[in-house]
Amino acid sequence: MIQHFPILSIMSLFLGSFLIVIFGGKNRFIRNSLAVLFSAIPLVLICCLIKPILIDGEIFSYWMGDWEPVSGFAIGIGLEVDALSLFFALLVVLTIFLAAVFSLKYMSRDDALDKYYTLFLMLGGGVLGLVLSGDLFNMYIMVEILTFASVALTAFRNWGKGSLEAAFKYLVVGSIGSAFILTGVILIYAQVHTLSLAQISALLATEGLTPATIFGFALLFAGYATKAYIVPFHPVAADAYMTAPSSISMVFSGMVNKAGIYGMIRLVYMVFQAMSQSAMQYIIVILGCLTMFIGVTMALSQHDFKRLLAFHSISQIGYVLTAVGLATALGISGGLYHALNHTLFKGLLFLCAGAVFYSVGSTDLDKLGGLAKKMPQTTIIFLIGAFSISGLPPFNGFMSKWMIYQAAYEKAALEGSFFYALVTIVGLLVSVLTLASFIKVTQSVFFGQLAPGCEKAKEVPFSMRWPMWLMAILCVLTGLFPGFVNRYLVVPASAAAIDTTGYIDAMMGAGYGQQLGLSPETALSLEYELTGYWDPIAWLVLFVVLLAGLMISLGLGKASRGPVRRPVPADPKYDTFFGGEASQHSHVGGSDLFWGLKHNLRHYFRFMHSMHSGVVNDYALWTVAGTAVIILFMILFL
Amino acid sequence: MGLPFIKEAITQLFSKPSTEKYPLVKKEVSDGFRGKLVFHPELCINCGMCMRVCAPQAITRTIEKTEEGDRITMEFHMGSCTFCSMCADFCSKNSIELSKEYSMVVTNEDDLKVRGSFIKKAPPKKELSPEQLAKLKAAKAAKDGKAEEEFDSCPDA
Amino acid sequence: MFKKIIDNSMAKSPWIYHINTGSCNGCDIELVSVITPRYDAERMGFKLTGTPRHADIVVVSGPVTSQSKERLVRTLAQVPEPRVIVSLGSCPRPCNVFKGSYSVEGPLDKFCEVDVSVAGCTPKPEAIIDGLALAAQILKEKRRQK
Amino acid sequence: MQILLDLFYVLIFPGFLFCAVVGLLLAGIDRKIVARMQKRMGPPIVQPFYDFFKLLGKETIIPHAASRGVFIAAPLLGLVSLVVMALFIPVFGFTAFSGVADLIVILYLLTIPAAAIIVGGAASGSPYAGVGISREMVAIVAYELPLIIVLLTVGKKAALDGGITFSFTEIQAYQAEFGSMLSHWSMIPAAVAMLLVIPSEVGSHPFDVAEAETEICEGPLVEYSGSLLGIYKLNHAIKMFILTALFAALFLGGAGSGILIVDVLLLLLICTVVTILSMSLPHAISARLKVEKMFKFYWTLVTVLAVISLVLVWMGF
Repeated sequence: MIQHFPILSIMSLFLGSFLIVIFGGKNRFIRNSLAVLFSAIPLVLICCLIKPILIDGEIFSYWMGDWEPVSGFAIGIGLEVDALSLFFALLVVLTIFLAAVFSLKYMSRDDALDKYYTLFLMLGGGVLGLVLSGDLFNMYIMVEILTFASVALTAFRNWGKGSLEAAFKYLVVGSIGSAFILTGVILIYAQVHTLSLAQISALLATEGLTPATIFGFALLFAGYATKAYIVPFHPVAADAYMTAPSSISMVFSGMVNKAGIYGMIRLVYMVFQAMSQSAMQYIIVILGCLTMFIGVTMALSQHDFKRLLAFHSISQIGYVLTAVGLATALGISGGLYHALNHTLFKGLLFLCAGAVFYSVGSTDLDKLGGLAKKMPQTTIIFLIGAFSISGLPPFNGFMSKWMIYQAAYEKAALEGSFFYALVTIVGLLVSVLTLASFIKVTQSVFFGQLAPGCEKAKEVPFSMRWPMWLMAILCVLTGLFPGFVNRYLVVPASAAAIDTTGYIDAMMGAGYGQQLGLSPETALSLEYELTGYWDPIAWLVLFVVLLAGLMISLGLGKASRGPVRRPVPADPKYDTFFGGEASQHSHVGGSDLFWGLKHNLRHYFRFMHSMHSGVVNDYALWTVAGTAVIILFMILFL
Repeated sequence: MGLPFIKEAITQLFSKPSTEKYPLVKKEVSDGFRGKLVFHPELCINCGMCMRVCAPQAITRTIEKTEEGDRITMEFHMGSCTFCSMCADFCSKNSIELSKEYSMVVTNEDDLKVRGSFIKKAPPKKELSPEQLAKLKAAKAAKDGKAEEEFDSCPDA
Repeated sequence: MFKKIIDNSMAKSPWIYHINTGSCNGCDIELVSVITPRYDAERMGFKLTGTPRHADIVVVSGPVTSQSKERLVRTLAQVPEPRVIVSLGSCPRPCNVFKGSYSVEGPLDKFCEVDVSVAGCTPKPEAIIDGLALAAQILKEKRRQK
Repeated sequence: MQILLDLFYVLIFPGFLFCAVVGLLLAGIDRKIVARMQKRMGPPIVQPFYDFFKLLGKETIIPHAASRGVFIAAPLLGLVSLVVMALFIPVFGFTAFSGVADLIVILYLLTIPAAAIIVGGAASGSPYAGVGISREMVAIVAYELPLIIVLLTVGKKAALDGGITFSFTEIQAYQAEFGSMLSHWSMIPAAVAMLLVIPSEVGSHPFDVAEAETEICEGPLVEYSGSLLGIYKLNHAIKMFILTALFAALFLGGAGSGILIVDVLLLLLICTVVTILSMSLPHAISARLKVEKMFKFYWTLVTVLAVISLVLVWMGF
């Protein structure tokens, strides 16, 4: 029975989407319960798979309609669930479920919600199908489903400014990416006459890469990079994330770009086994660093909450990509850990943006302010998310980023390559810039003076808060128990990512690889230790003890210390100091938090602004040009 | 980026500071300093010149009638003074001088007031005989009717 | 004992906030000269702060003009207790030469309780130091009585 | 017993009490030395203690516009993270919680006090604080780049087998064996860069763009009063100690004498010297930098110094 769980979970999402089309149009209750039910089923099913796959290390293979390989040739469509797939599948189902619950209230003011949930579940099904699939063409189909569902969802609030435009850009660039993937699939199929990932991998490993397969590989790589929004392909992401409803932005950044990352990891590690070549490592790390840096610097100059988060999303994906590109055990573990964390904290932050939008009706940073008093819980949740993404200890971002830094710097030492030392520096710097950028958001949304439009803001209802709280708690827990997360989630997944032989054997029958002359060695050993490893629990206990001690000592010293006064209304004593001026006449204002930075790097920022022109022709051009560069690089150096 | 002051800073570190140890070592002020006012009531002739030239109107005079004569109190409000020294310059009897005391720090504003009083003896009164008195009264009564305003305007007469 | 330490520290680290309510700048310049190397009020713990929230001693200079009255009241209200208000120079309390002007709202006593007044036009820095030292003692007394 | 010992570590030595006293003393020495360099007499060395205790006795006002919880929690958060950092920075051979010290943890922990100032300032709802935190932000970005490079340089240099290390224990072991980092000529530019980073990280004078009291009314601290302000001042003082001790651990470490008291005294001596060199001297001789000038200074001169060291270390010198 458990063998059928992967396909059942995919089917339940698609089935739910069809059922909502049929029954959900009229009755609100039926629609909502169908949506929650059919997004909860995959969550349960996938969680059942944790034990056999992540803990016991099995690999599930499933042939649709029992079309098993005939004389060593895969002719059917296969699902293959190894730890890597399951790792991403877990992120997907968790995101879908929480987003569905959040949507219930969040989307309640929109109409045509049956279409929303239809598309939403279809998007989820597409991503889940992609990560569980063991078939190159099936992956392409799922990519198409998720792309078009995403396009439609981006344009869902078509009354909003720019949403149709964003959807159009997404459509164009997404289609170009899909076309690249399709072309890549065709080229590969023409060379090896099979679509099963396992068999392609085995055949390519024995026959070696030809220019044609490299070309196909480069196209596939670029196509999935488009889906992951790494740098030359990223500008559409910002528009799409900004204009889509927040629950959808969360899904985009929590799982849609993870799907792209999954595709890239699967391709470079497993199918083409190209990671042992340093040229491949260089291009992935360079792309990753560019993504990281450009993402975060663009985020610094944004004035919209969600657009800013979108650029951060791009930047964090850069971290994941860089880590994956390092091709060390620590690197890939760090990358996967960061992917997990990114799903949690970025989903959380997008939900916070959604909550703010729900209460105030705007996500413009210049129009928001002082919401901490109106929405205290959202503020705390947002702060947890912001600390996590900035990598402050003991939150989860710290752990994964640390693994990435150490991986990069160790790689540098190992290869004696100064390039990777620079990568470490860029990583650390981007982390600081992330912190800076989030301080800006915190300051302009939640603290500061209460903005004119925000007086009537209220805390969001409980059904919106608890998905946020759940993710916030998960953020803290994954930061506090990195050993646990590593042992049960990240290490099995990274082991699976590099265990090509096991994957091939599970799909094609044991010993298939050896028959073709493939040695059963794994490329990397997963033994690593963190230098100067620290224990977050001890640290947290210390922190709490200290804080409690301080509070007590402050309380005891009350007799000798001045009283802490609560504000009395209408007493000028508790007014803000404006140099003695009445607040309405004050001319003081810190409008641009990064003026000093932008002034010094004005040439860079001017160039970046001209690059992000908002013209879809330009974006299509960057996409094609980026792909051309990738193809050229791979053909020259691979 | 030149840092011209490093040498200066290091030299100063090992030399004596130029700070005056003020509250411990009292300090003399230079000549011509105009500090707290000193009033010598025994020299004053109550001409009122000082009050006329005082721009901040810091000088007030109160006159009380007493047995021996008018008791005149000059009050110099140091809190309101601009220390222009005009009063001292105009005082024909040198009854006002500005001392070198500069520290005028009080908690109560009244402590800043410099007062001095003296008695201006009334001129000895002529003893008039009853006839003379009656004459004066008659003259006054005759005048009353026509020159009331005049009388008002010339109280000294 | 702890209380005593705090009481004693009160007198040893008075921070000054300076408000100019229409002064001619004479007193302001002399106040600044108090922190120059020659007089160096920092040796007694005096420090100029930038905001009334940090201040212990508020130094007011200048007659209270009608423009500055509102600002003065608002700023004075924002100083945390215990606080001492020093009137610097001849202007704030009896308004000096500006007495009776249509645009002068003084004296300062109308708006707050003035603890120390330093006379002089302008006071010598030594006098200001004396005044501030007295203010620091008053600060300590105020803290003790509380 | 272990709990008592841990409590002793946390609260007395090398935790809260020790670093508070030493930090305030260093702040006093700094003020005194600056005054002497400017030909002034200067406050007594215990002046920061007076300031701190006085602030405890003042009324604490929380303005209307402030969000109360964060306004109160921010300075405490900064203080706690500083104390935690003090536990991790080794005193020659001795660390309170050995094996947990780590360069990256330190790097992140160092941003928390700055972030606490920013968050507290933001929570106070004042526009001056808005200007202040924007400057603080640029300052963080400015000094963080050279700091990262310096730490990575030390991490590379101290690794014994051609690898890397982020661990303080190994850095101390390396220095005990091969002499302090400062005795290797390739590390000197990094040490100079670190010396230049310290004042900015502490928020000491020429780089205190965020708290410019003459321009923007103390910036983020504008609305703080009483004991909360006192905690910020304490944070500032502890930060001085932490950073100078960090410098000592990174560049002047070693086995020490083995006797804890002597080691501590030696550390205090080093801290004092570093304070005078890196904080008092620039304070005395220069005026406050403009924020964009500061950014330029750190991203060009200081970064270049740090990178020179990094390259030299990578080339094997």
